[in-house]
Amino acid sequence: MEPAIEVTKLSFSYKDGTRALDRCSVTVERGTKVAILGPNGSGKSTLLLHFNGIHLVQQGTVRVLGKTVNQHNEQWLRSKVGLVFQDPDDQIFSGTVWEDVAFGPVNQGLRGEELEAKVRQALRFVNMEQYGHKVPYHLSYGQKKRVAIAGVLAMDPDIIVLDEPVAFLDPAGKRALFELLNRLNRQGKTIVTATHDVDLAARWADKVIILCRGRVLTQGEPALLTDKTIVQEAELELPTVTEIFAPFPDLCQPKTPVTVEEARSIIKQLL
Amino acid sequence: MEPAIEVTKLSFSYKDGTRALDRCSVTVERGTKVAILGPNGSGKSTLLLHFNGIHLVQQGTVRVLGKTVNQHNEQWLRSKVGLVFQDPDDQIFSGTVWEDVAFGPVNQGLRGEELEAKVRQALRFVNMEQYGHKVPYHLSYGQKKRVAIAGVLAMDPDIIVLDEPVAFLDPAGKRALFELLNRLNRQGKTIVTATHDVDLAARWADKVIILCRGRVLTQGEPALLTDKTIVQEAELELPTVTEIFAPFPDLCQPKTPVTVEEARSIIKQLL
Amino acid sequence: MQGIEDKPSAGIWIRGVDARVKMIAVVIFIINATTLQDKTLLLTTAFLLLGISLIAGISPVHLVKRLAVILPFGGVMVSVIPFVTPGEPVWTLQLGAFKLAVTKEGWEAAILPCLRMLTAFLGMAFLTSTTSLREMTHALNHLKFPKILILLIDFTVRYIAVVMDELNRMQTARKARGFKPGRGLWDRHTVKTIGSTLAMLFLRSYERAERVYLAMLSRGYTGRYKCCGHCHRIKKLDLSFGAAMITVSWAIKLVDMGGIQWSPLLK
Amino acid sequence: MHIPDGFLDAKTWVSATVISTGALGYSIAKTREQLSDRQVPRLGVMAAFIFAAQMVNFPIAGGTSGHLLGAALATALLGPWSAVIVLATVLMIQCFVFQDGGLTALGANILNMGVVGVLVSAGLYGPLSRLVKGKTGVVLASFAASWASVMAAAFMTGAELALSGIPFAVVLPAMLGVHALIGIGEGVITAAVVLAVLNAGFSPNWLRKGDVCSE
Repeated sequence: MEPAIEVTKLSFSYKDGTRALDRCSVTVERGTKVAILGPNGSGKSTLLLHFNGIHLVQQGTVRVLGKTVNQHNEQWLRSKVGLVFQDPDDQIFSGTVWEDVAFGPVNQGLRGEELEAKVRQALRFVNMEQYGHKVPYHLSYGQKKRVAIAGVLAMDPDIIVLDEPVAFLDPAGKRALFELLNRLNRQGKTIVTATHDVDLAARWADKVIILCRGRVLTQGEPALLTDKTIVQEAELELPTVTEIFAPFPDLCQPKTPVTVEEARSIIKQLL
Repeated sequence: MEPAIEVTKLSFSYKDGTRALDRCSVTVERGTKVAILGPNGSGKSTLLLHFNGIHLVQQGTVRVLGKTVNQHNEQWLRSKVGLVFQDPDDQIFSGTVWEDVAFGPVNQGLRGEELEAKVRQALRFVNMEQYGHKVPYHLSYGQKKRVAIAGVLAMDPDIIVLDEPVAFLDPAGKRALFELLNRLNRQGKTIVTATHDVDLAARWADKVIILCRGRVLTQGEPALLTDKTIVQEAELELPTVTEIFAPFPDLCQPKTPVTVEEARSIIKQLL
Repeated sequence: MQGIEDKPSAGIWIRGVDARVKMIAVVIFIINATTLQDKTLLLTTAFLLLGISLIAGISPVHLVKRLAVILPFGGVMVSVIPFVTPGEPVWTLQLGAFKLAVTKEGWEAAILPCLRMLTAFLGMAFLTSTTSLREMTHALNHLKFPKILILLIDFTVRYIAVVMDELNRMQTARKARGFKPGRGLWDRHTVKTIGSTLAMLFLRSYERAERVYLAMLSRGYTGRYKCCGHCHRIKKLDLSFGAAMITVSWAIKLVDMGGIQWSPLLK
Repeated sequence: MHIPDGFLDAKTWVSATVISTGALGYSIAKTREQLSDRQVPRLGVMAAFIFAAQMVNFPIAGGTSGHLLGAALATALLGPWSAVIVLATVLMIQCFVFQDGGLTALGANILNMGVVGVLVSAGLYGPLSRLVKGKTGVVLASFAASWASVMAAAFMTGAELALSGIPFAVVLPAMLGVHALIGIGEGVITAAVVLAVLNAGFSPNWLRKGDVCSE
């Protein structure tokens, strides 16, 4: 089976000449949870906008579910890859929650009963079913975020891409969001998030892709985040767990811990 | 010496009737680093806006540096308490970085040499000296954040209050920010930040104040964050370090670890 | 700015009436009322509308607040026209060397537009206090009002809330750094501060517009909006309400147009 | 300057409505050419901005304060065709939500503040900012455009009232006099905003003159 997303030597420059991506090659396997890491300005958002065909490929190729992305399969692509923007106020533009969630499916040509069902299902999935008639302005930030995700889910995409999803969420909001993303993942959806939260990536992702100044520095297991050279070059930081164990190289054999569970099991062995 | 900020039984309702604060009493000692924690909507921002006289006291009292806050000492108050907003775009509006940093001092009546000196000093402090002539709108997020802080520093406040300072910063930006805040603290400034990042509070603060639905749930040592009941009631989460050691109550004697250093010293003893 | 999108609080029973019917009825009422010549009939219409509004549960305080918006214009007109219209003076005001006289013709000329203004105001107050803007734009859509304008109104209302929040936060941040507006336009610091604030707000809005557009594209937007709103059937109650309003309106209008000829018929 | 219902007679408001409907239709066609599928999101958010800008209070003199009309500001930043639509949208919302401006007078209000205000602004802003180079030109052009747009709107209001048989001719000079002062406020603030926008590196592409801010 082809990977969900396969990017080969993708380069991209903005109109003002800024080179945002420089021969990036990344692969996202189907059904996985992938975190794209990198400091602000490393090209994360630009890369995400390629997955959905918002940025057209200038150089290199982007393949989604086995098809090479071009101008002619734009609409197909947008139904396969759902993009959740950073600021939900950019994404929720309709007057009511229901109408906003319906926007995508309506563009796909859904009407009547079928549309109703899709919207209801998406809202139920994000636990916002009773908010359909609400005006977006009155929702909390976390609720808006979930409505934005519902708007994408209603289009029934295979791949869901989120740009910096947790930046302004409080712990409860974060938990709800990740619970939601994991549920989606268990249903077979591929989830890609761009973030600069290493702890989150270490704890949650199956794979990390580290970007730095428009280039792919490295990609692979979350254990990559324990490599001090990589982390420093990408201007990131070590995950908290790794930081704790850094002065004890012996404990980091055979594997440096990155998650809370790994840390616990090392401590258990020590007792 | 009087505390930097002393709030007694402060209640506040918005015009639409929402009660944002309900008999809050908190104390911030001079020269300390204090983190105000709580989920979104717990009243953190409303409380901060009282420190600077933006919200006028409806019920209860707010004392800053020993003086009771009222309408007549507004301007004095604003020169003593500097407020850094969450989104630097809300705060920075001038045509150049220099002008923006000069805005506060100009409002205080400073002109000429004295003004120049203040602005230069503030910009140097945040490492943005060579950006004076730049258009702030085009700076990176981290740089904007620093300009916003410089704009407050130029007014030479004793107390610096920051609302959710790290929400959107990447690791390098966070490091730079905290290095900056610690430097200010060493110079004797009192630093108050509102946040929902427990790890940050555990690592950085001398004191934490936990708000929940407009009330002060508790305040004191960062060790309070290891109390599961409190953390749950405030819809927060345990600091990562505490979470790791949660299944090992024996290791948490005499003190549950909250910081990376504390965790390391426990592990050292185990070896 | 949250008031814009909120459901109106007033009009418990009347809110159920179809917005299309309400709109058409009120528009006819206003057009007819603003062309009435007879002051008694105008007053009758005004009281009728006031009555319906009060029955609908609109609070008098709310009406007075609304009235404050149009009073400046109306007030100036009423206080100017009677004095400047040439004619037979009925009342004079001596201000030092100046003598101001209210003329009979002027008074006549002022009172009619003002009564019309008041009547139309009550009609609009009835409509806007019992119908949310969303219901109105929805109704306009079904009434074949140009779609692009409806979309623009919906979009604008949605983002007025967002942009006003940004503006308010910016103004708070300015205040927090000790800004106090000066006394007048000659205060350079004040003008510069207001100018820069609005400039920044413009740039933020402009960029937001671009991001909103990208977010729409990513959900399959092709530049065309497809209708997804469902059309409620107009019920008998709606129709009878509309018919009653329109009949009353035309009845008053006809009496006004041919009042004199009607009176013998009634005998 | 929002005319309420009741002051305009039928022939006046119907004609005003017809004219502004035509102008609005033409503007919509024009902006669709320029913005294509960006039209609705761009104009919608921009209308929200103009609405917010009109809410900002600025001191004029002696404790009085003013608000922007926004016609010249919208024109300078967005170009005339977008400006007509944006202002019409704002006026419609003001009419239907705040009852600011009458229903029958809506067409006239759009004509005065939207269409005529914008066309006068555009007629002055473009040529003036090309004639006088650099930032001085921009300040001069936006001040003149704003002042003239306020005067034009006031004149149109007066003319419509006079056409409706309201004996208004006598007060027209006084009304224009007052608005000549109000126009100064509009001009000063608009110039400050436009200058700051250009200083931030944004050049309104309806004029294609990026050279203004290249100093």
